[in-house]
Amino acid sequence: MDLSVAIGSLRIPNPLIAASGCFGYGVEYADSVDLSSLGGVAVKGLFLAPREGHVPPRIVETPSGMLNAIGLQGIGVHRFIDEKLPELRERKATVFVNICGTTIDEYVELARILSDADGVHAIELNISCPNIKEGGITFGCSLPGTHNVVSAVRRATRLPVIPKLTPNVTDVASFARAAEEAGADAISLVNTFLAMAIDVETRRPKLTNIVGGLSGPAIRPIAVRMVYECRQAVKLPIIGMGGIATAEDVLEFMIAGATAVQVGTASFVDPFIWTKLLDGIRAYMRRHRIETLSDLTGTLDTTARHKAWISS
Amino acid sequence: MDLSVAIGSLRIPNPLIAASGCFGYGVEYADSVDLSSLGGVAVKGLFLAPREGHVPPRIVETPSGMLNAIGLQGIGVHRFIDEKLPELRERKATVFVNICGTTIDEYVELARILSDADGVHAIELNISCPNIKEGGITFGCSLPGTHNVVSAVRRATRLPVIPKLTPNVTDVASFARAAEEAGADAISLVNTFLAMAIDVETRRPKLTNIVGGLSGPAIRPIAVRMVYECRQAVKLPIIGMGGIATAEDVLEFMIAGATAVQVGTASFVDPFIWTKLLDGIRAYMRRHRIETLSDLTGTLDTTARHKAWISS
Amino acid sequence: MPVDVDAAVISNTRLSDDYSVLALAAPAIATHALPGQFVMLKTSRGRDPLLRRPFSIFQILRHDDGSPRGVTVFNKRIGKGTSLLYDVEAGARLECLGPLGRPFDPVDPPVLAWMVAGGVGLAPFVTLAEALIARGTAVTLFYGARRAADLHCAPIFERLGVSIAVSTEDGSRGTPGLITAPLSTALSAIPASQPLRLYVCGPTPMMRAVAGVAASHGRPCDVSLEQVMGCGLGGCYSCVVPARDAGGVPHHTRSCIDGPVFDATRIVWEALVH
Amino acid sequence: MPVDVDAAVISNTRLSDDYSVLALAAPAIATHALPGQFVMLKTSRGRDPLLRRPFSIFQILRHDDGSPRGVTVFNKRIGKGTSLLYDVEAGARLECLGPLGRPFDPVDPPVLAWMVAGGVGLAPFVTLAEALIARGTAVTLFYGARRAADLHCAPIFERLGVSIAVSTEDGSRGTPGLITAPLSTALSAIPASQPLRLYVCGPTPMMRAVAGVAASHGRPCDVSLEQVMGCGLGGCYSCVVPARDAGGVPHHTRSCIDGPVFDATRIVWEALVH
Ligand SMILES: Cc1cc2nc3c(=O)[nH]c(=O)nc-3n(C[C@H](O)[C@H](O)[C@H](O)COP(=O)(O)OP(=O)(O)OC[C@H]3O[C@@H](n4cnc5c(N)ncnc54)[C@H](O)[C@@H]3O)c2cc1C
Ligand SMILES: Cc1cc2nc3c(=O)[nH]c(=O)nc-3n(C[C@H](O)[C@H](O)[C@H](O)COP(=O)(O)OP(=O)(O)OC[C@H]3O[C@@H](n4cnc5c(N)ncnc54)[C@H](O)[C@@H]3O)c2cc1C
Ligand SMILES: Cc1cc2nc3c(=O)[nH]c(=O)nc-3n(C[C@H](O)[C@H](O)[C@H](O)COP(=O)(O)O)c2cc1C
Ligand SMILES: Cc1cc2nc3c(=O)[nH]c(=O)nc-3n(C[C@H](O)[C@H](O)[C@H](O)COP(=O)(O)O)c2cc1C
Ligand code: FES
Ligand code: FES
Repeated sequence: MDLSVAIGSLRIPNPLIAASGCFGYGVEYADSVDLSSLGGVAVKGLFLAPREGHVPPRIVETPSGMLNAIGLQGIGVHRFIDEKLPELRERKATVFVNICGTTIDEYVELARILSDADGVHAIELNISCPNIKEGGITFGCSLPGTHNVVSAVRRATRLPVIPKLTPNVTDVASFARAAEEAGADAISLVNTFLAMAIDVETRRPKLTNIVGGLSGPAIRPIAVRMVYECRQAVKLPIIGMGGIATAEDVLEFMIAGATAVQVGTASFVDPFIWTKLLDGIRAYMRRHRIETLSDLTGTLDTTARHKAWISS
Repeated sequence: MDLSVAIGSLRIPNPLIAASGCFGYGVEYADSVDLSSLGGVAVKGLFLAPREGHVPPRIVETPSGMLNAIGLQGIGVHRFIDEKLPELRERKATVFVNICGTTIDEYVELARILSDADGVHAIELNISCPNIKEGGITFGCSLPGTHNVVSAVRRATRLPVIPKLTPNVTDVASFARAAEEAGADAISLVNTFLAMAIDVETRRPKLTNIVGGLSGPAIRPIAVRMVYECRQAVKLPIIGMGGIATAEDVLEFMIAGATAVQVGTASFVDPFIWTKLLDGIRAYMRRHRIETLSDLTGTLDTTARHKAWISS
Repeated sequence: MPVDVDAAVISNTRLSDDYSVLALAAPAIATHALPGQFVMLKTSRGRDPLLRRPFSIFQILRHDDGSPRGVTVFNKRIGKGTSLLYDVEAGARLECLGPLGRPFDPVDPPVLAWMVAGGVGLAPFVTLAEALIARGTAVTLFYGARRAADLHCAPIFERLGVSIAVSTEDGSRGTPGLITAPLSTALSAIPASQPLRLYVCGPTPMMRAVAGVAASHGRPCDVSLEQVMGCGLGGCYSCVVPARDAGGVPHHTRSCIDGPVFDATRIVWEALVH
Repeated sequence: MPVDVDAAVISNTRLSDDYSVLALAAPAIATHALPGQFVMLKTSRGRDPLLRRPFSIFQILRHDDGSPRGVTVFNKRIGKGTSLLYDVEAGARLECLGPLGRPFDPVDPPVLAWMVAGGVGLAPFVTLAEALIARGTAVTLFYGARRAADLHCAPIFERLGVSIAVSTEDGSRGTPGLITAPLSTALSAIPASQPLRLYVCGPTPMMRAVAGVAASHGRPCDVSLEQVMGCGLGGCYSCVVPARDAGGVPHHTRSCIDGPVFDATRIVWEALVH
């Protein structure tokens, strides 16, 4: 059985990527998870400089989901390259570096720096973090903004460039098209949904940042729909995510149109989820006699089983 | 204790309204729920003519939520007035009629017809049903569309006009403003989120309609954020909804900025939810020494408790 | 008027790997339940699974003095909610809403009552058989299953005095094949002058086939349809089936309040999704 | 390396309306647990509540032959997850991930060990006391609670040979008021030449106060901080606390892997959110 999939020129052993912001820099998990057995590790969003992020509380649980407003705390790209990348390289991880900037120049500089580093396999352009103003969301909510930042980064690096789209827009497919036209190698979606929770006893927001991003199983049906819409709009490989917690969920995203997936929130609940997902995918492939997993991508059958029997 | 709230010129005994499409025409519940004890009943979306709706399956459960693609099956406005309205009047229900059209003229005609009917208290303009093409979503996703349909209906009726906004847009507050400028008496939000679910064994959509609308507790944090955004954008009363299942959830929406709320999906799970919600609200008012419930609306305290102690 | 009972689980008897009989303390529901009615059960206390699940009322439980104690449901494990119910232990509590839906209309002698059940479709027939036998009506059960191991609860019907004809698809018990074959044979053997009504519950293709057999023999036939239900009370329009109204015009009608029991001739079978 | 055990609940002993001791069969965790470490417990089997909850390892359970059998947690009911745990019955299964976090560093004689606990902050001190006593270190427990009824488990410490000083805010047992008062008195009574280390766990304001007292007496002090935790493994950055690095510069550091135990002088108390 062949579980490998191709994200542009990058072939990864299986479609399971640890989602950015949900797996630290990967090294935190190096002793408990075989990093080389993952399709890849998307490391926590990095700016050029270190950042301390938002004042806690930074997360709050919601029905079948959670809000986060971490505020992109991070060590900055230079310390990442010096302190984390060597271990990731040694552990043979496929590394997707998630980058954030305030200006196009910052994205371009991050991409240049990372292109020169040994052990970086792809750049995920975070233009969709909902809970900080400077995290590129201004690019991610504007079609020209998306186009401009993607094409600038595209010119600055030989690495695959993967803009990560926000779901907080009216027509996500138009952003997929903008990314494609600007030369992206793939797109990833969805980042979190802008949301909030209130402590009714104190009448204060539960998060110090007031708003945060909703992730987890709660959002899965919306994320699947968005992947499906993008699949029809572009030819680019899609990395789908949003609430994946079981092998069935992985398959659902792939059938909707994803080439690979990321798993975030569910890996908080079960850090050893990866082998369970792989086992479940293999069992499905056996049951359905699928030799090559990538054949599954975009195979949703929408020919109606039942015709409307009455004019509606 | 005063639980009554005002939606424009309409004062209702408490803020709890049964959500459109989730309570039939109200009469189905007349024997088990005292309709006059509710803040109101928003009846199922009505077109001018009867409609048969979509081919089943029409719903599918998702984590802490559900998708629906009912397709606005309904008996049409005339049969509603003849067959359902008399009983609603007799039961002393406050009736919000949710109307859907394909053209502005249809909305206007519906509003005219309903203005002449005895026992209709407000018109909820459904311009946000995500799972049919003709359900006004083209109005609901365009600012001029929203403005035009609201002002046309506004001119056609003396009843309060309450456009119901879709959450499937980048900036819901701009739609609230468009509604306000067009003369709406209030706005209601959110309708459901466009979403989908796939049966991985058959590789077919779980809903015959392919996509459906996500409702239930899963979406609550996004809906609360949208109510909060609209509260800051407009002065209109807001009827908030999306995943309300407990008294705490009602209070959360009110603190975020809602004057009243609607409860949909949770009333499927517990048809007798109404007295439990009222009891919970009363207990909260006692605990917090609140005499007038409407004082709670929009009282979210966003003055940060904690200053960032380090530049971020 | 339905009531919502936070019912204690009295027992959960596993009949096989996928069938169990769940007994619930719910006197207020047991008091008013009619044959063919159903309850909506919450399968867990959290919000996942969110919605209740519909179940036929299988048996009415009574105290020694005959007063109503509760109901049982005949549960077949097919997904998330039914698996949770299969695993439930005595002492747990489940929210149980009912009784709901349009019941069967039991016939009186000399009309014969033939009940036709496929798999878990057996569920509504214990209470119907009791009601029929209480009226003195002669009752026969035609019971089809995939294999002998899936034929449950025959003794309950035997004790009530119900005649039983059985078929299995794999031939491991009774007539091999589908239940429609022995049913057709039996119908052909009955003189047209003998009044008779069919009551059917099972998989949709089976009900459709039986409805066809009934029609070809000119016999009245009631079917109990199983649709996905969001609310059980007429609120959501999720549970619709294509049925003809009095004028013969087909409409989507709600099976939770207009059914689940329908006259088979009202159903537009070719349009019924399964 | 942490392991995830689908642990059977051996027992759940309710101490009061809101406290219980939950015993879990998890030998693989018991084998490696160190004092002050914690586990992440899934409080239900569905997806609501979604996230695990952190709990200090309260006791190590052993078989008669001394081999590790499992762990207990000292559970205080304050919300959804802890209520579910309070209600859990023996026989249920809970996913339990651990051991996690930086443990306490037990001192050796002649250094004295003074443990200061507020409320449910008692949880990490049974295992710490055992480790200290095994080294021959003299141990004192200062234990503060709101009222006498909230002072649990003193006998466990007495049996281990720990000296106990108690305070209650309502004066219903021991010194009236906060535990800092008797602690300050006792610290003043000890000669500076007598080496001593404080170990503290409790509500944040109490830990901050004790850290202040320790500093004013020039005593080293370890605190075990309680932050909301999404993952417990360093993945999510939800659990950060403001701490000074070696150069004295303050940073947000993850309390799940850099803590939960910190040298009190590293914490920027005025910036710590509670
Ligand atoms: C009036 C009525 C009476 C019923 N009586 C009984 C009974 O006595 N005993 C019993 O075991 N079952 C009965 N059912 C069916 C039962 O409600 C379903 O099996 C149950 O809802 C499935 O829940 P789940 O969470 O296990 O399945 P899910 O995990 O929700 O779904 C698993 C699969 O089953 C399908 N499914 C879900 N609901 C139904 C349904 N209602 N009919 C057919 N397929 C469905 C889904 O589409 C999905 O493919 C009855 C249904 C109705 C409408
Ligand atoms: C390392 C560590 C060890 C712990 N050890 C124990 C222990 O041994 N025994 C014990 O009973 N508890 C312990 N806790 C606290 C315990 O994890 C929380 O009480 C629990 O997560 C609350 O879950 P809930 O679902 O009941 O509350 P929720 O319903 O999630 O929340 C209820 C309220 O409590 C607040 N809250 C949630 N989590 C925490 C937290 N970690 N600290 C403070 N307030 C919180 C919420 O903000 C909310 O206001 C420990 C926490 C940490 C970080
Ligand atoms: C705590 C947390 C931190 C996150 N940080 C980032 C980040 O730094 N960069 C990014 O692109 N996405 C970030 N995300 C979004 C996730 O990568 C992912 O898009 C989202 O959570 C949906 O997937 P899930 O439901 O599987 O978690 C974060 C999510 C969470 C929950
Ligand atoms: C089965 C179903 C049918 C609905 N039909 C309508 C409708 O006819 N008109 C409308 O404006 N909204 C309709 N809605 C949306 C609800 O009124 C409400 O906006 C949404 O479900 C969010 O609230 P909830 O999470 O409390 O259900 C429907 C929702 C459901 C679940
Ligand atoms: S189940 Fe809701 S209308 Fe029938
Ligand atoms: S709890 Fe996730 S980083 Fe500490």
